[in-house]
Amino acid sequence: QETVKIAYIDPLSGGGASIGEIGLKTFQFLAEELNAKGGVLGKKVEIVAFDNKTNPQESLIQAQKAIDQGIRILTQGNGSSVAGALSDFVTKYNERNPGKEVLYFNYAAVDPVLTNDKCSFWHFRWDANSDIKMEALTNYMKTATAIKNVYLINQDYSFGHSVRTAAKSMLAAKRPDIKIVGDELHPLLKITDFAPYIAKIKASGADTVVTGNWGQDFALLLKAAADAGLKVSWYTYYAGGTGGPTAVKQANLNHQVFQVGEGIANLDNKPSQEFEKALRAKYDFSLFYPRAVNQMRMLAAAADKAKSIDPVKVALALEGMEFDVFNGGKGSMRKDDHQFFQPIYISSLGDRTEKEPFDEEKTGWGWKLIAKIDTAQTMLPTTCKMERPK
Amino acid sequence: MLELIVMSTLNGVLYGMLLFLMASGLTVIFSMLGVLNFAHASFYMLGAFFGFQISRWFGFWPALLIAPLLAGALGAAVERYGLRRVHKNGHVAELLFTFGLAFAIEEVVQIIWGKSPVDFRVPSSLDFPAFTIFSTNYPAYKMFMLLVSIVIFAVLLITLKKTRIGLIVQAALTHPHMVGHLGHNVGRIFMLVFGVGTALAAVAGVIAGPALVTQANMAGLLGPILFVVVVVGGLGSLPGAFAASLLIGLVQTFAVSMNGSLSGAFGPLSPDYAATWLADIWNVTIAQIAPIMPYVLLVLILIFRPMGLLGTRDT
Amino acid sequence: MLEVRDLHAYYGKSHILQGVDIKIDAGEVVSLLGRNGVGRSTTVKAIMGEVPPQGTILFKGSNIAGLPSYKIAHLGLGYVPEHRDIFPGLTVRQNLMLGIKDPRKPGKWRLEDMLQMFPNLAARADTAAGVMSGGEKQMLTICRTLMGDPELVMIDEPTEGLAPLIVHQVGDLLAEIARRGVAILLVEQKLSIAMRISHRLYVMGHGRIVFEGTPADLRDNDAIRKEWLEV
Amino acid sequence: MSTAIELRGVEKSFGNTSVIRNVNLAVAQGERHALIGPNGAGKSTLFNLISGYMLPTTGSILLRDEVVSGLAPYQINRRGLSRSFQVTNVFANMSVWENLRCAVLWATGHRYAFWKNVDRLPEVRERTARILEDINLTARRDVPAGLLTYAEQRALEIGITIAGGADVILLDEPTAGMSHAETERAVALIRRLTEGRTLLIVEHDMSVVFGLADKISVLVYGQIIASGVPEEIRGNPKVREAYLGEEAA
Amino acid sequence: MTETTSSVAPPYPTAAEKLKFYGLWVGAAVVLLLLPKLFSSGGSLTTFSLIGISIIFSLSYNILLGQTGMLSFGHAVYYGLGGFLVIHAINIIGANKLPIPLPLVPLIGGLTGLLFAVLLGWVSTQRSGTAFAMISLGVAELVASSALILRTFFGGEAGISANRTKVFRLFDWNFGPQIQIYYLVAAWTLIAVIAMYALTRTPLGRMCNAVRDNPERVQFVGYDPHVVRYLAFCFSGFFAGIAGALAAINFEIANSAYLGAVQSGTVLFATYIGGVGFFIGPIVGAIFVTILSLGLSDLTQVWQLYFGLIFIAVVLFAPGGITGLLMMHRPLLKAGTFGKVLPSYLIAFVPTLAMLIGLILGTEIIVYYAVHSGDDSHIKAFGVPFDAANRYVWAMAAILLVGGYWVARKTWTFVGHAWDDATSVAREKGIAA
Ligand SMILES: Nc1ncnc2c1ncn2[C@@H]1O[C@H](COP(=O)(O)OP(=O)(O)OP(=O)(O)O)[C@@H](O)[C@H]1O
Ligand SMILES: Nc1ncnc2c1ncn2[C@@H]1O[C@H](COP(=O)(O)OP(=O)(O)OP(=O)(O)O)[C@@H](O)[C@H]1O
Ligand SMILES: CC(C)C[C@H](N)C(=O)O
Ligand SMILES: [Mg+2]
Ligand SMILES: [Mg+2]
Repeated sequence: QETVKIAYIDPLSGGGASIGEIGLKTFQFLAEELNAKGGVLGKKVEIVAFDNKTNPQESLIQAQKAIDQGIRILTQGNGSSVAGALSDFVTKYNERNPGKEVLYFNYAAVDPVLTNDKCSFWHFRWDANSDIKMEALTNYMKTATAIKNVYLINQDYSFGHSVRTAAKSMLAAKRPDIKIVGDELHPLLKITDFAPYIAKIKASGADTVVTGNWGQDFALLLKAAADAGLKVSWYTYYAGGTGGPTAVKQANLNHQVFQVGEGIANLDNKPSQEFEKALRAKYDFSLFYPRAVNQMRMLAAAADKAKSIDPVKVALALEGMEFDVFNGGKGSMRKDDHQFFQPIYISSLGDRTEKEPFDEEKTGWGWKLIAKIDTAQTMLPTTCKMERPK
Repeated sequence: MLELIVMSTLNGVLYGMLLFLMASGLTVIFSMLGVLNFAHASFYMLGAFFGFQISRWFGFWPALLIAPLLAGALGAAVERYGLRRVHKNGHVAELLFTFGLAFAIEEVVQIIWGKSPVDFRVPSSLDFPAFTIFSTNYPAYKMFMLLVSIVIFAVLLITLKKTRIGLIVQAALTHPHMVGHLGHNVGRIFMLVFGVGTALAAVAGVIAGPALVTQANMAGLLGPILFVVVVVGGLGSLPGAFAASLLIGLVQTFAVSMNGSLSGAFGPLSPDYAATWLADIWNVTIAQIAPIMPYVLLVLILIFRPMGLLGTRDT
Repeated sequence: MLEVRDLHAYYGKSHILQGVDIKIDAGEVVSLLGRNGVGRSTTVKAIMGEVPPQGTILFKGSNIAGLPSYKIAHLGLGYVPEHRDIFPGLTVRQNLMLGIKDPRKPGKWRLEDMLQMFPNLAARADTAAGVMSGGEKQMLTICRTLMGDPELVMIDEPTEGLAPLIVHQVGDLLAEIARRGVAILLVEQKLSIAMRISHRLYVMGHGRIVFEGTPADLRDNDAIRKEWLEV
Repeated sequence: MSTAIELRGVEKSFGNTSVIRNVNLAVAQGERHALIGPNGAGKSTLFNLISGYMLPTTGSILLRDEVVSGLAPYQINRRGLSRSFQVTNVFANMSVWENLRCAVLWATGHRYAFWKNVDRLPEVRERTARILEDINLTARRDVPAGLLTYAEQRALEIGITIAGGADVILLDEPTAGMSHAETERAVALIRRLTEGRTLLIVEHDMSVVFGLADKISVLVYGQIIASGVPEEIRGNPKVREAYLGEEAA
Repeated sequence: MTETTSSVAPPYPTAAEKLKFYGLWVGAAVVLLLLPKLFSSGGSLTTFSLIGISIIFSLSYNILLGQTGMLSFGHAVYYGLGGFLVIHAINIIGANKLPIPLPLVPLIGGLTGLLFAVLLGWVSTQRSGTAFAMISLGVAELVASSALILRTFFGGEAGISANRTKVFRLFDWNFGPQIQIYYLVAAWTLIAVIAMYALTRTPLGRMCNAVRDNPERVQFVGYDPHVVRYLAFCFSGFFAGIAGALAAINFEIANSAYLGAVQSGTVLFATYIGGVGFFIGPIVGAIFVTILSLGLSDLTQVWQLYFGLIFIAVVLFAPGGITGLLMMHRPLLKAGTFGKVLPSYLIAFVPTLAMLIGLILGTEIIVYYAVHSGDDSHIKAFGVPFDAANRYVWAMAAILLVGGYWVARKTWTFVGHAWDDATSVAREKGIAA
């Protein structure tokens, strides 16, 4: 019996390994789920892991290796820097090897450029791009009158830059009274102690910090804040990542850390809660990538629709596809730029009520829903001009 | 402003002392055995993980004692069964040996403790703010780190000055046979030095583990900077390493605290250059280049004062 | 005191020592003569364990063949190698200090005595030994080994590169060492000095001892001198 | 007759110990000049100064009437002065042949050439072969220098020194550690190789000194206390007291 | 005079030897030509291309380490800058339709490497030894970090990319398919290897060796060791630039990792493991390390552990590198005594292999329990499936490991004896070992 192989190309060693491994386990869990339901078009799904060490060039070597093994679907998420290179590679590869096309499913790299100027027919993104998230976040911040002085701190690479530029322009438009008192960029995954940055934030008199930091760059930032007793509100993209909740609890920032994302465990939605329970029963982490669930389920749906697992046909089937997303509500894969649109949620971490059954990292604290932005409100325009196969 | 200066000085000194804590072992090994021990940071990591595990079982204070002993024993074994055999093939061979070792140690740590950070906490007896300035808490644990660094500095300095071991090792670097003929057991001394050096790294690990992250990639983040400390300070000079650690800690911390850039000083660049490399240079802030400061220092030192800050030997 | 029986040694596979027998009694001065390359240095190296020895080496009754050299040294055997091997980075004083095996047990040679005996060394006590002149280095090595208080010293070509006057002085030093009850095994090139201070002489040829006797015996034995020593 | 090497008021001190004190010395072209003196007198230091390895504290050094103090060793070498070392100083991992060839390359004008095949330079081959013959190491041509016996290494050291064809040669204890037989051979070799050139030699072996030198200078505590033809020196009481001792008389 | 010369100097190569020598290169060219026919899968073409690049890079590194005795921690700087410039060049050539065909583009990389070596080399090569090593480390970190700051030129973390098919075409080769890239790399590899070999045979090449052995003495035969080191550094930078250029053409991307410590470390590894003492050493090392780093991660999850252990083993047991190990046998082959050691090798091989299998098995079982406990215990390591939860498998691993070690130790002493015999016979026949 034939299998549908998906190459998982993400860091499994080095600084990014901790999140890369969680992603891998999530996908393996999802593959098992699909297989239990009979797989894709009756074929078993298998995730094959490739270690890219968060390095664009290494990713291309691994992608090439995957293709050489006959794999036609690649998935990657950790790092927009890698994503850009991979998308470019896949586009060129498909152009030069007609009939042997491969698809690239992006589950987490959110640099907007990937579905704008540098969009590609072969690239599909299930995560909301950075601009969409910032739009949602600033819409909420607009209403929080307590915010006066905002400090931006981000990782020095494409994603961090897009968070920073979007934050600046959107805040300026929506809340011109807010002052940006700091705008910091720091090296990606290289800082061991954020104390100097915290001192700077403190000295700036900020009451709010906006950051796209992820992985250890978030956990360590919060840890340093906790040590120094910095009390501000945090608007984040990835506070839920490994070590994040623990650090938030340590800093005792009860419902002062906000996160924008496409879902949380504590949504009042039966199926996703069931899924969360099953995942936690097996692994000691919570679902960090709800979009990966959508991605895998939509792959199965698209293959069904196309009655084939041929990449080109699957791609065409995915275009414009409507889908009931994992956390509830409607989503759709926009044909113009292959960006998936779905409801976006803003949540905060802290004490739970009985409405929030799940805690995070055994801290006792959990995510509480603050605001929901419907799919329609997240539709930002795109500049993508896609070259499609004839 | 004053607040930032005071805080940065504090943070800088602290970071510097942490560097020293790690670099002291490397100085001992590097200067005495001439081994560029690329696995030094790995022993630092082992110290942190051993410390984590032992403090789970017996508490932090026993861990602070046992973990370095374990790591030191491991280091001694590495010297005895590995490095010693490689020694005669020269420094490059030794260096690659430790390279390989660093790889292996990292993977072993990942196998045992996983790739995600472990929850290594500051002991509750030290988990309180030592003092508060400018409404910022200064954790007692950091004061403790400072104290340990200084104690280690003092103890090492005294032992190095007062014992003959330093002399014997230095002599053995050039003429190991001769040292043996004079009745000194060179092998045992090398083993001891390596063991002590790695144990020092492990002390740093146990102490820094709870303050920073304890994760399988923690070694890679600190490796090269330790060499910078040792070389800038001057090979073989412990006070030099101390001074260099402080210097680097302060320089880096202050650089982070500064927002100055050419565009800040001379006004924004004309938009004609917006998409050129000139714009990059124009707009980069001092804070952004903070991480490369130590290397600038290294290159400058090697060009203008090759023996390092307080060193006597030419590298 | 030292008795070497049927000593063999190899460099790789080349058989350098082919059964050397030597005996030295306490307090005795014995010279080992021979042409370049016959294996005199190798003999002392083998005794010290720098070259793996095969055979029996009894020192004060116990077999030391195969022991690591630091253990041999602790038994009271001193060695001054041919290439001087001073520690160039250390000062003269530090070099001398390293000769002391156990700082808690002072021996009969003291740092002060040494410096007094060799004013050259005293003047440079705190300079790096590496920059000393060739002759100064030679003296330093001998002194350094004496600091370890050996009962027998093996000295390999101590007068190489020394000025005639100093050669004489070294001869005096050796005599002084012997007077203080230390046995000496002297490996020499210069017949004159060996003849002057030795009680007994060995002549080596092709990895074996070819002659044994007193200086007077050797003086009388032209054949041996012609065949195994100089021209 | 012009001077090959001339030292004018040369002094050298390390820190505050002065090792060479006001040395004036002239070695005539084509002369074989021996420098003797007690250990630590500063003979090797003087060589280091002349060859550019060290800088004199004061004073000047002239090579064929041109001031060379302050030049780097390789610059002085290019002006025709070559020296050997008291401690053997060869290219240990290279074969005897290559050792000698390296010493020939600059002098034959090939310098840093990276476009010529070194094996196909006839004049280099010829010269190297000649020197190899001269120092009697033909049989050891392909042996790495580090594996030669001590005496062979000393011979190679001399070979390297003269290979460049310099016409001023400085030899620092060339026969140290050699047996009598070997010493004699070495002396003959040196005599032959330095025919027509200027030689400045340091030796402790008086038979070598008296057998070879046209002129002798005696250095004691960094000062030249006597200078003259061998007979004068032998008879000089100051020299006897400071250096020769009674024996050598 | 000439007569003495011919009897004393090493003889000129005979016609037969010359034939053998040139035949070797021609043979290499033919092999390179035919290789894709023998291994035709896409994977092997990529692998071969990477090996070719790595060969040039390692050989260029050995100009420093092996030939001139300079340990560099920053050789990737010249490789990376070559790569970056080539990416820009391809973009410029494509955009302006300049008549420069792709096969000439690596030269741009080489010249870039050369230029930066010329600029940075003079101060770096002032000293040798540890000082040089540390300066190279500092310079490398500086350049690599600056690459992240100068985003317009270096493209930040993501790097910059290009499309190699958009440049001027010759003979209708668009260099899209990997096979065309393979031939491009192969041709350049051959050229670069020949050039670097030739370099070792020049006066400069010889003086590099002299500087490595004894920089002090070099000064007294008329050479300035600093200049020698500097020139070697420049050549090394040039060839590293070519390697970087080929890598850039192969991947069509250059990012800051090209310049980084990992890249510099890998080339040091490859060169040393191959053997710095031989010209072909780095070639062997490049092949070995490339295959290892590409293949090992497919065979086992904890590849990094094996990677580390393999290096430790090579450093411990093969001080002259892999080539050194092989070359040790040359005198035996010449003397015809290789047969004496062969049987002992075969005897030693079996228990050693058993020991290694036991080690691997044990490691994988531990990994299974430490990392994947709960998953299916039927796992695969190095392509061999087994059941990690099976007690018999455990026992087997233990027996193989302990027993293998015990027996292997004995057999290795055999090897030692056989080796001694064989070499002494060889020596008696006058063949130096
Ligand atoms: N490390 C070595 N490897 C191989 N052969 C060696 C080594 N050391 C010495 N030999 C050889 O061993 C023989 C004996 O050497 P040894 O040094 O004992 O001679 P010696 O009698 O002390 O002469 P010398 O007057 O040169 O000091 C010589 O032929 C020498 O070439
Ligand atoms: N770099 C230096 N620093 C300090 N002192 C030095 C230095 N170089 C040499 N000396 C000292 O200068 C003096 C002269 O040394 P030099 O080597 O010239 O003596 P020499 O005449 O060659 O003696 P020998 O005949 O023993 O070789 C010695 O006392 C030596 O210790
Ligand atoms: C895994 C994610 C945190 C990656 C990040 N969003 C990026 O675009 O680079
Ligand atoms: Mg000898
Ligand atoms: Mg001298």
